[in-house]
Order: sequence, then structure tokens, then C-alpha cells
Amino acid sequence: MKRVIALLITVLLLAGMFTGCARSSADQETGGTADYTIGIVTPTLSTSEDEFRAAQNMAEKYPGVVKHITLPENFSTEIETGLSQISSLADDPKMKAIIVVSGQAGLLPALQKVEEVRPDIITMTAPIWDDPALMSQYVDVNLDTDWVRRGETIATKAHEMGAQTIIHYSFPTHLAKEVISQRKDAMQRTCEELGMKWVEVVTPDPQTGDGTAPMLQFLREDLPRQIDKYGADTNVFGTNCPMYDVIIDEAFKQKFMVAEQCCPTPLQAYPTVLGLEISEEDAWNFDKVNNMISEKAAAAGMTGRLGGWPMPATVFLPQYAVELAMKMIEDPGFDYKDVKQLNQFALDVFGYEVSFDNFKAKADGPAFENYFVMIMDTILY
Amino acid sequence: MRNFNIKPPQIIISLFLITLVFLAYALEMNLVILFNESLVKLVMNGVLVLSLIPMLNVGAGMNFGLPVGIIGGLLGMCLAVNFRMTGLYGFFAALLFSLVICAVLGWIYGLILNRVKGREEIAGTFIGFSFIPLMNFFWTLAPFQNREMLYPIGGQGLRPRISLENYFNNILNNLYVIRLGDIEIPLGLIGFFALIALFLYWYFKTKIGRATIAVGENEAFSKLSGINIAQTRLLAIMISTIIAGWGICVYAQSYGFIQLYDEPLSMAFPAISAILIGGSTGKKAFIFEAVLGTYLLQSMYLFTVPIANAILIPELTEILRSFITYGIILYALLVRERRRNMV
Amino acid sequence: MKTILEISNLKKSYKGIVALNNINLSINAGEIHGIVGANGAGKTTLMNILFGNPIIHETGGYQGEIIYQGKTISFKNCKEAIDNGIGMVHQEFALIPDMTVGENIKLGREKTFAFTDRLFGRQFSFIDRKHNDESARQTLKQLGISLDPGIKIFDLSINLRQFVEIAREIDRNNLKLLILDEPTAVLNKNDALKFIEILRGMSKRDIGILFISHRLEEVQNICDRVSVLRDGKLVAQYERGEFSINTLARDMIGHIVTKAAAAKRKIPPRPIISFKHFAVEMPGEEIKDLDLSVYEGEIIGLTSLSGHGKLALGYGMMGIYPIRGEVCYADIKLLKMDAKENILQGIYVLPDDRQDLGILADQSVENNIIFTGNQIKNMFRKKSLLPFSGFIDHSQSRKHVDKMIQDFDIKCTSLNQKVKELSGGNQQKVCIARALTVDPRLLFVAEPTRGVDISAKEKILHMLLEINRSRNTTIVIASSELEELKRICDRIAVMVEGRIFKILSPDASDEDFGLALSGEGGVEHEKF
Amino acid sequence: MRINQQVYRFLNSEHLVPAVFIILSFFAWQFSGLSGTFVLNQVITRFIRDGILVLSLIIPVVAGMGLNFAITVGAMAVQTALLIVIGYQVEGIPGIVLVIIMGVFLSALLGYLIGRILNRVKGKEMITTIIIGFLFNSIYQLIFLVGFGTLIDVPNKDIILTRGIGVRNTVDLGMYRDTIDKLWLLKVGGIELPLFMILVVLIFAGFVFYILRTRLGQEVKAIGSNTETSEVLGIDTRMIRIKVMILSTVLAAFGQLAYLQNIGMFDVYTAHLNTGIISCAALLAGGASIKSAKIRHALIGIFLFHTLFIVSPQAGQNLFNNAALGEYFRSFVAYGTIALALIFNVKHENK
Repeated sequence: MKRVIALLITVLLLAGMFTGCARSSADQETGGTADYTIGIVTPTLSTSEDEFRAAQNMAEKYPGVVKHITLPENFSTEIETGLSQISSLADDPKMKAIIVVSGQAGLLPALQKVEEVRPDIITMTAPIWDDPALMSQYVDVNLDTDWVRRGETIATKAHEMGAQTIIHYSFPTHLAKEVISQRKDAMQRTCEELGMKWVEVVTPDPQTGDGTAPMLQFLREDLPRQIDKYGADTNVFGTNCPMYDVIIDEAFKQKFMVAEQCCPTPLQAYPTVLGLEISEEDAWNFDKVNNMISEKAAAAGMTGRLGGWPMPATVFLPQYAVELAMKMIEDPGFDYKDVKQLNQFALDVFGYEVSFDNFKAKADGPAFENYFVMIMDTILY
Repeated sequence: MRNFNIKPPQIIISLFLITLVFLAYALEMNLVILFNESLVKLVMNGVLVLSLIPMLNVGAGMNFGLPVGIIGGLLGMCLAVNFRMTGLYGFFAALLFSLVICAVLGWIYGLILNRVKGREEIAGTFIGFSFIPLMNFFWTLAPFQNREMLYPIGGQGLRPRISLENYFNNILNNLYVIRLGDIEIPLGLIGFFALIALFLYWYFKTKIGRATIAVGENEAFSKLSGINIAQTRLLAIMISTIIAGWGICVYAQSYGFIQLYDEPLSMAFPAISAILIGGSTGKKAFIFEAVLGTYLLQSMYLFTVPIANAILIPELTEILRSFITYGIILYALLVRERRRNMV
Repeated sequence: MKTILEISNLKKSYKGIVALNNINLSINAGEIHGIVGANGAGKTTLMNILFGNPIIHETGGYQGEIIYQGKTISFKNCKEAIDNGIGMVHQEFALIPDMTVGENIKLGREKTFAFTDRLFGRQFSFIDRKHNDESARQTLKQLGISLDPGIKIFDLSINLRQFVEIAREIDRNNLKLLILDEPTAVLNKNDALKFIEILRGMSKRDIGILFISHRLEEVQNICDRVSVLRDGKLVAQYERGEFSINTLARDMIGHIVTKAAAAKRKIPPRPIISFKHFAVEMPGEEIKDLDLSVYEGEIIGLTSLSGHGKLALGYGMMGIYPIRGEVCYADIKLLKMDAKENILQGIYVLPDDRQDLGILADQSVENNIIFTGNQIKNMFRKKSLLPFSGFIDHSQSRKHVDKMIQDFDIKCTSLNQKVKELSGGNQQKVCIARALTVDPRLLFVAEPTRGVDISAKEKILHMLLEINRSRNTTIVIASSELEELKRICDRIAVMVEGRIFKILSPDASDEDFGLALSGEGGVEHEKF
Repeated sequence: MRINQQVYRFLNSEHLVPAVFIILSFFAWQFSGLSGTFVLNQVITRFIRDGILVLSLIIPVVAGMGLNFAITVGAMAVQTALLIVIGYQVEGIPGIVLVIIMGVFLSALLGYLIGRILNRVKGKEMITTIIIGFLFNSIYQLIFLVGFGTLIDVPNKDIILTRGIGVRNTVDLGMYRDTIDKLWLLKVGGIELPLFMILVVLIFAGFVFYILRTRLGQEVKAIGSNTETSEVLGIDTRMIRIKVMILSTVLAAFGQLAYLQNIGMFDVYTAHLNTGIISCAALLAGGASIKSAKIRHALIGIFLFHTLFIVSPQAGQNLFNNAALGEYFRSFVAYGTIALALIFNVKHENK
């Protein structure tokens, strides 16, 4: 029996070796129009639809060039698989750029590995949440929304909308992340400068405990309590995307404000909460979705109390990253370290006003020259 | 008749809770609102805790395979939402669908557990773990038509969270609410809970119910007395599964969302620790213990977070909570086995 | 000859029940000392004390003194006993089935590579397998067996396992005292002879041997001295040649003044149930080939030494253990043993293991008494609007239970008291009351008076007689209490090795019973 | 009847699971479109990364205690040691030595504790180890998320969050990365063989092999086969079970150290969470059962299980044209393997 097993392994291995090789050579002939590929890694559909669909969209736009794969569903506990998923992209000899998109930490080792094995591949994050200093050191291009500055802008915007209080919801493992913790500090500072009340609440931790359910359940109970205490002119901010299903839902009931979500997007929470039925052809029509939200907001008397970005940052960044990677590969003269060029590129390709900036780990620290953070113009519903 | 002797976990949790109430009072929190919420939380989680009772009493141990029943309930609700059934009608349709689905799932689950007698707990854990990804396949591929349930962009596969706003959100919570001053008593919700508790009470009074308890207490005796052990166990496991399915329906209507994909996984541990806090030994459980335990545990959850936010290091609360949950389950395992060894 | 073991004034009781009383015993080096006694005579307790079984220590130790090789000893666990050179061959083999013969023989004394021994200490030194196997092979050879030490135990026959177990003890260099618990029980005649030869050889090496057996013939053949235990007391001690099989048998059973509780009667031989080549695979208590007809209306006793199958009959009837053979009940062949079906047919079984199988300890007296009747025969059901609800009609059931409590004098505070709070005797009465509730035609009872005090004992025996006389219920009592059987039975069947050895009248002499229990005195079934 | 028996025997044979894994992996690999070299390289990496963790499961199985899901506790022990050493900025070789010493000490202590607990829950060891893992996880969090920076002062501010309390999510192990992994690196075609690390894993395998063939090992086997009989034979079963847990936990600590240094990045709060389940599944995939495990099961299991793990996401994507499905398939394989092993083993045990 043992011998049979051994034989089986050998035969299968040999067979695989040959067929495997044959397959890759066949691929070469039928490749795409371009003679390179770009790999993009996103979370799974059920974890985060935006990034997944954005990447899928790019894969459809550039068939044969963009290759889209996903991270494990149960990400935090199965990092190992995530790592091998990323490095599997470097297995393709034509691979020229790898883009990793995930609101998670711990993927950096894979990119390091890629840099080590295939230094010719451009590595890009859009974004991952590892330590910024390390990311800047090991990854070619890092893109992200401007966490720290958003601490200021959100507070300012909430103030403009008329908020008296800002409530900040987060939980231990999130607060343990540098940028989130800095954003909170910035928000608190701005808030106090503008004379608003600052309330900080810690929710049950979805990453270490029993998943998101207890956290959301807590929000359900806590939001009415807080609004009861501080009044409806309160802006609520949560650091974790799933929170917004409850936050937006409660916002419609309690009439408080949400100036911006943690990942500002019309596609997060709104469709679920408002029961939007988005037809297939409208799937990428953000203006239409925004209008639908505005209508519902008006119907609920919430006009001007909800805000966001016109296009989801989580859709924009992955797509921008893909375009940027293609530009960098096709046009070696393009200076990706120049912020102005990046802004211009965004305007050229997407038609949105975007302002990129170099990220600084500390307010007075040095800027990282390959770590760019962006902010979009906001809209109000 | 039955003496509920007080055990260490109950004392610890009760003392903890009393301290919390005092703290809440000292911090000028609105105790009435907290009380109102504690009632809702009791029922919201209580049905799931009740669902553990038949399995415990038939000797199949703590149901770490709770996700099996929960998935049945989720499926039932998804069907109801898919056919756009709303209001009470929608909710009861969901209950009906889950009843059928859970009966089938429970039957299969019971057959498996009968095979692994004596190891139900560990087997249940992994049956739950492996059933989840299997169902994830289903959620992603199932041909549901209601676009409110589907991914907003892609149009195929169910969303991780489906809002019940337009269907039967809070349908029980808002049914026959009686207001006594500031105190709100949701009669409909509590009534539903009471009905299920009553059903269990009735079940254990019937002939088959008495046989169930006998099998759990002394399987060999029951066998000598001509009881069909396998069938009795199967029935108890099916009832457990069905009530678990209904439990998630009650939970979801109160919560406002149907939560799919990996969410059911995290429901088993809090439910189990609730019944243990109530004083169950993990070998046998009374309805009273389930209700008491759920109330203690959920009120503790309710109180800790706002209080700790006010006075303690915020992180501490969440960690302490998981510490208590697992600590109590471990305690129950130790005590139960020691008792068995002593007999 | 040197004395290696000196026991003086040894006393041991479990929860007030005396198991050993004032035992004085000495064993010399090179002596084969036989110990005989019926069940419950205290043999096992004596062995447990000598071998340091933790159960002795856990139940409060013992009184008296044991001097072993000149030192007073009191072992807390088996390891201490083994380290001190005491060996034991267990009746139900202490062998690890998943390990090889060699590993089993050498377990705990493996030869290891010397340098790892020095390097990592005893526990962590590497085993020299080849050397061990070779040494085990040699030891087996001493026993006259050539067996590959690489074979796993569960591939061996029972006979060979016994020899492996003995080889393990012989293999020990420090062995001074060997305790043998029914070592020849599983051996066939030839192997038993071979085995006895080995023992003789060992005794020549100055090893003291404590030989516990019920094969009186063997005891007579090989023992230098024999001690007879009865009811925890040492009743007789003989030197070789001083005794016969008959004297031993008489001493084992003792002289009992039998009160003839039941008048002698003639039961017409009309079988209510008959067994043909009936076998029950109950581990440790196997029935191998039972041929027996039970007559309608009689009380028949079933007795044997423990392990010979008397307890298995009831369990077999309820389908707890697999059975083979043919059973004819009330002229109908029972094809498969289904507890529910059998109860409906009028067969009921009260098990010997009351705590584990006989009661629902956490439930009330009432629930215990009515449980089976209610579950199987639908008795005491409330005739309510909902026919399927199956509630209990408590007015009906209470009446019944109250009557039972009165009739049988069950001492409880109320019918709601939990059964676990009752004494053993009253628990047994509850069990019998439950059986009565079902009103069986044929009742199997096992060890009805075990662990029960004297007054309850009398009551229970009366209950059984009463049931038999007034309801004409046929009763099969499996018991090791010969005296009690003699008082109430019409016939007593003695089982040996899973077969009916002899059916005796309750009037038969103690000697006859002693011989029959030991499997001596001819194989012919004596009819009377 | 005879055919039935043969089928039954086949279903219960230790070759069934590996055979299924081989076939599944092979087809998944074909659909994944990954090159053999890549898969092999990845599997070799997994082998040196997870090997010791899987090996740490063998001794408890042999002792009849089932799968030890509490190896996460060993992992946490070494992570604690690592954080302390980094926190107090002990660098270079002394740092590594200190990590090992502290890790071994801590894990031995915790192993002793687990052993004591498991002695009280004979027959329910597996579910208990799962709960123990969760419980220790919350204690671990308590120490590093709350304790560090408040009760415990840490000189190395780089690993502490800017607010001064709690350790960061990720700690870089750059100084340990690519040191021993690259030792004796042999390249055969595109395949990289880090001979030194392979040797290290094999040494640990040898260690387990050695332990099982010492006097202690014989006693472990004996109590695994039959506890009561072993007691009668003079074996102190409770002590042996405690020793088994100590050994397993210490081995797990070494395993986690190998894992972390290979990844080179240390996710403080999540790195240990899945070690138990993945390792157990790998062991079972190699043909072990919860009653019997051999070193070859561990070594074969890592290869088979991780091959499927590596190729199945891509295969799922290519096959169903849906990236999520491969992912679900993968996690189903992990948990399903254990569930099936539990279900089928019980029949086997009651033979």
C-alpha cells in the first residue's frame, strides 16, 4: 500500500511537471496585447466588496494584463495563506507589478519576499496597514488615504455641518494601529480647537473575540444612549467599515451626523441600510448611487447631515494603482515620486480632483518619499 | 422540588453585576434605559441559549455545533426576504422555513453526533467550523432574486449583511410594548420567548421528554428500560437545532440585519457560557438556568462597556469579557469531569 | 526457610463494611501458598493491599502490620510494590494491547544505551530494542515458548497472553514475591500443567508465590500451604497433605444453619423459557454455551464464581451485549433481543449494577418506580384533551407508588425524594417496585442483596418470594450469596466457565456446592 | 460481507486521507496554473515554517490525549519571550539565546499547568485544549495591550503605540530575517532548498522519534493504549501526562519561533491564533488519527496539506471564475479534514 502511494505521488508529480510547463508556455503564446501582467490582490467579496469589484473591473478592462486574486476570508488568523497568495503572483515570469489592497496588517513580508526574489517587479500597496516606516522601506509605491490629515478634515467638516460633539468608536486592535491612533489624536485635537465636545468609546473587538456581532450589537445599544446624552447634533465616526451598517442605520433613526465614513464610499452601508436596488448597468455609476442616497436622505429629513466622497476611496485607489503601475511600466520616464504628477495623473485618467501628499509618520518627522496619501473633495447628501 | 444551589460562577458574576449597577448609578447613567435594554437583550440572545437545553439534557453535551442550527435559521430568513414577505407574516414565514430546514439539518447533525457518542462537543465544534465555508459557497452562488439582498455592484451572491428594515425589523420588539413610566416592557418579545420556554417545559413533561432526561442521566438504565436511545437523542438534537434556528430569527429581527458568512461561528461560545453562568453543570440544564444565565451575562455585557469607557482603561473591558466567557466554560468542563470522576 | 512476608492482624473495611478481619498470614521464600475462598471472601482486597493498589489508600488505608523482607511496608501505589520486588499476574491481563510482546515484557525495565543513560538520565535514555527483544525471547524460552517478541499483544491468543504476563514477572531480577490471581482460569488443561511446572521452577529460585485459584485440584497439587478465607476471615490453614478437595470446599462455603424460608414444592417442568447454545459476549462475564430451561412459576438460582457468566444472562436478554444461540419464550422463538419488545412480552431484568444501571439517581422515587411502566406500557397516562401530550396522571401514579412504599416498607421522606438520597437497600426495593409495576411474567434479578444491610436483605428476599407466590411470576436470581439462594430457590444452577455445570437442589450439601463452583466432581448434569 | 469488510478496511486505513489529498491537490494544481517550481518552493517554505509545530502534536496523540489545540499556548509563550527581549533591546546572539531560554522556561511552566488541567478532564482533552487556547489568548492580550506601558515599563519605545500603552500590532523581526533560512541554501533548478532549516526540522523530528523510544516514550505509549492497565503496571499516569504536555508545549514554542523568524514579521495579536488548527489538520492529512500519529504522518501531512492550501485558491478562481469560492474550498478542507477525522475515528476506536 505504501509503495502504491509513493508511486502515485511520483506519477502525479511528473505528470504535473510536464503539463504545468506546457500550460505556461501555451500561455505565452496566447497572452494579452501587452507582454506583461499586473497582479492585484484584494480581500474576498464578503469581506470587502469595493476593493474586490474594483480589481475585478480592472481585470475586465485589461484582460490578460491584470490578474486578480484574493486574500483568505478569515484574514487575521490565516496570514500565511495571504502571504503565499501574494508571492504566487511573482511566479509568473511576465509579472511586472504587484498591487496589494487590504485594510489589514501583516502582508508586508510577502512583498519583501517578492522584492527579494524578483527585484524587477514593482510592488505597490493601495493600501495595506503595516508599519509605515517599514512599508516605505520595503515597498516601491505606497498609496493610501490620508489618515492623519483626515482626522483634521473630518472634524472640520463636522464642525461646518453644525456638529457640537464628535463620537469616536474604535476597539483595541484598531487603536494599536499607528495611523488610526494618530488620526484619532488629530481629530481630537482639531475637535478641541474648534470647541466641540470629544467623546471616545471603545467597542468589543471583532478581531480578537467573537467577530463583528458583539461590536455591532454594542453600537446598536450605545448610539441611542449617546445621542440621548449629547443631542442629535453629533457627528459619529467609527474606525471599522462594518460598523457603518449600524451607524448609518441609526443615523437615519436618531438623526445624527456622519460627516465621513472611515472609508468614504457611497457603496458601503448605504445600499444595505437603505435597501437600494442598484441595477446591473448602474453598478459603476456612482453619481446615480449618490443621487439615490440623497433622495433617501431628503425623504428622511437628513439632507446635509451625511457626507462622503463622490467615489469610494476603496474603488479609486485600487484602480488608480493599476493605472499607475501600467504608466510606470510603459513610461519609465514617469516620476512617481512627484506628488504633482500623481495628482495630474488622477485628473487625466479619472477626472477627479485628488490631492496627494507625502506621508509623515510623526507630525514633525521626515516625510516618506514613496508613501503617498490622498484626500478627495467631499460631497454632502 | 428542584434546588438550584448557587455555584461559584454565579456568585462571581452576580457580585460583578451588582458592582456594575452601583457604578452605573454613581456615574449617573440612566438605569431605566439600561433595564429596558437588558430585557431586549435577554430575549434576543435567550432563545439561542434555550436551544442548548434539549441537547444538554439528552447527554449530548454543550452544543458547540450551534452554527448548524443558526445557518438553518438564516436560510429560512433569506427565503422569506427573497419572497419579499414583510411584517409579522414575513417573520412567521421565516420561522416556518427555518423549522423545515433546521429539522433536516438537525436530523443529519443528530445522525453524525450519534456516531461520535462521548465526543459530541469536539465533533460539534468542527462540524460547525466546516459547515460555515460550505455554506459560504451557497451564499455566493445561490440564485436569490431580491436585489436588496445581493451585492450592490456585482448582482450575484448574498451580501454579508442584509437589512431587515423593509421586512420584519424589530417586529417582535415593537409588538405590544407596555410603558410603565420610563420602563418599556416588550410583551410580544417576551411572550415569544415565554412560548418557547413553555414549549420546552411541556416537552420535558411529556413521555418522550421524560425519556430524554432519563437518557441524558443514565443511558444504560434507559436502554435496559427499553428506550430507543438513538431516536431519543436524534429528536432532542433536532429540537435543539430548530430552536437555534428560531433563536437567530429572533436575534436578527431585534438586531436589524441578517448576518451571513462567518458570523454564525461567533455565536456558540457566549451562548454556552450563558447557560453555565446560570448554574448548569454542563450535563443537565433547566430553563430557569438558561434564563438567569443569559440575563446575567447579557446585562454584564450591557454594563461593562459604557462603564469601563468612563472609568477604566477602555481595552480592559473587552479582554476581561472574553476572559470571563472562556474562563467559565473551562471551569464548567473541570467541575463536570471532577464530579463524574468522584461518582 | 526464610519468611519473606508476615501479615499480622490485618483489617480493612470499606465505608464501615468489613472486608478483611484480623488476618494473620506468613509466606516463606520458595513457598507456593494457595488462597481459596468464595466471592466476597476478601481475596481481592488482600491482593490490592499487598500490591499497593491506590484504591486501598483512597478508601482510608488498613489496620495491622505487613512486614516484607524484614521491613514494615505500606505501599501507596503499584509502582512502590513493583520497585520492592513484588509481582502480580492479573486475572484480566495487565498487558498493553498496542505494544509488542517484547515491549510488554520489558516495560519499565528496558535496556538502554549506556551513554544516553549517562547523558540524559534514566527516563530519557534510548532503548536498545534488539537487545530487549532478544532478552524477552530468552525469558519466553524459559517458559518453553518460542514466540516472536515483535508481535503485538492483540494478535495473540488468550493462552499466550497469560504466558506473556507471566514472562514479564519472571523477567524481573528483583522478584521476591509473586501474586497470581486465578492464573489458570483461561488456560486449557495442557497449558495449565505447563504453567504449574513453571511455578515449581520459580519456587526453587526462592521466590514466594501467592496462588489464588478456584481450581481446588490444582491447589491441592501444587501448594505447599493453603489458607481459606471466608467472609473476610481466615478460617483454616493447611499444610500440604493435610487436606482434601472436599475439606477445602466445605471450608469455603462454611456451615450455615439454613432457615427454610420457602416451603419445598414440586414445580411441574413446563418451561416458560429455554435457552439452547446461548452465548452472551459480555466482557469479563461471558456466557459461552448455556442450555437451560426455566419452569413456569419457579424461582431458579444462578450462581457461579465471578467471571463465570451468571450476570450476563439478564443483560443478554435486554440486548445490551451481543448474543448467539436460540431462546424460546412461551413457545415463541425470540429472534433478536429488543428491550422494549421483551418488556412488552413480560420479561423484565433488574441489573446487578444498581448505581450505574438500576436507578435514575437524580430523580424522585415516584419517577423511578413508574418510569418503565409509563414509558413502555403507557401506564399512568393522563387521558387529556391532547392525546399525544403524554402527561402523567399523578393521582393515579401516586396511589400506586404510595402502595408500593407501604407494601415494601421503602424508607423515604416522601415519594418526591431523590433516589440517590436513599440507602442501598431502599434503592433496591425501588428497583423491585419498578419491576412489579411492569408486572412481568418472567423476572431476571442479579445480585439483589449486594451492598444491602441485613434487615433490608430479609425484606428483599421476602418481596421476591411474595411476587413469586402471589403473582406466579417466574424469577431467575443470579447471585453469589449461596445461603440466600438456598433459602428461596426451587433449583440452583451452578455455572462454570460460561456453561451450566450442575443443577442442584437447595438441599444439597455445602460440599457439593463448593465442588460444583470449583468445577470439580464430574461433568455429568445431575438431575433430581 | 467480504467486500464490505474490504471497503470498511480501506475507509479506515491510514492511507485513505493522504490518497484523497494527493488526488485533490493534483487536480487543484492543474487548474491553478501555478508552476511546479513555485508550488514546491512554497511547500518547502511551509515545511520549514510549520514543521516543528506539527511535530509538537505527535506526543500527546500517542499518549491518548488527542489533538493538542493548546499548542497556541506554546506559541504565545515564545512570542512573550520575543516581545520581552525586543522590549528590553537585547540584540544579536544573546537576544536569540535569551528568547529560547525564556521561551522554553515559560512554555514548560504553561505546559505543566495545562497538564494539570487535562488530568482533571480525562476523555475531554481536545475541547478543553481549545478553550484553554482561547483563555490564554485573552490573558496574553491583557498583558501586551494593557500591561505593557502601564504596569510594565518597556525601554524600547519603538514597539509601543504612540499613546504609550500597549504593543503595536506588528513588530518587525528584520534582524532575524533571512539569517538561518538562507544558511546552506542549495539551488536545484528553480527550487531552493534551505538545507540548514530542513535539517533543523529533521532534528526535531529525530527528537520526537528519540523521545518515543526512551523509557518515557514506552510509558507514554502504554498510557495511550490503556490508562488503567498502565496504572496497575506501576506507571504514574498523571505525571506522564503532565510531562507529555510540557514536551508538546515546549516543542510548539520552538515551532512558533521557527515560524516567526521565517516570516520575519510578527503580528503580535494574531500570529498564534490559527497555529493549532492548521497544524492539526496537516497532521491528519498525513494519515494520522486522533489515536495514532507517527512522525511520517507529520512530515507527509505538511506536504500534502499545504500543497492543497497553496493551489486551491487559484484553482477555485480559475475553475469557478469566482475568487471567493477557492477560498471557501480551502477553509472547508482545513476544518473538514479534522471533522471527518473525528467522526471516522470514533468508529475505529470502538473496535
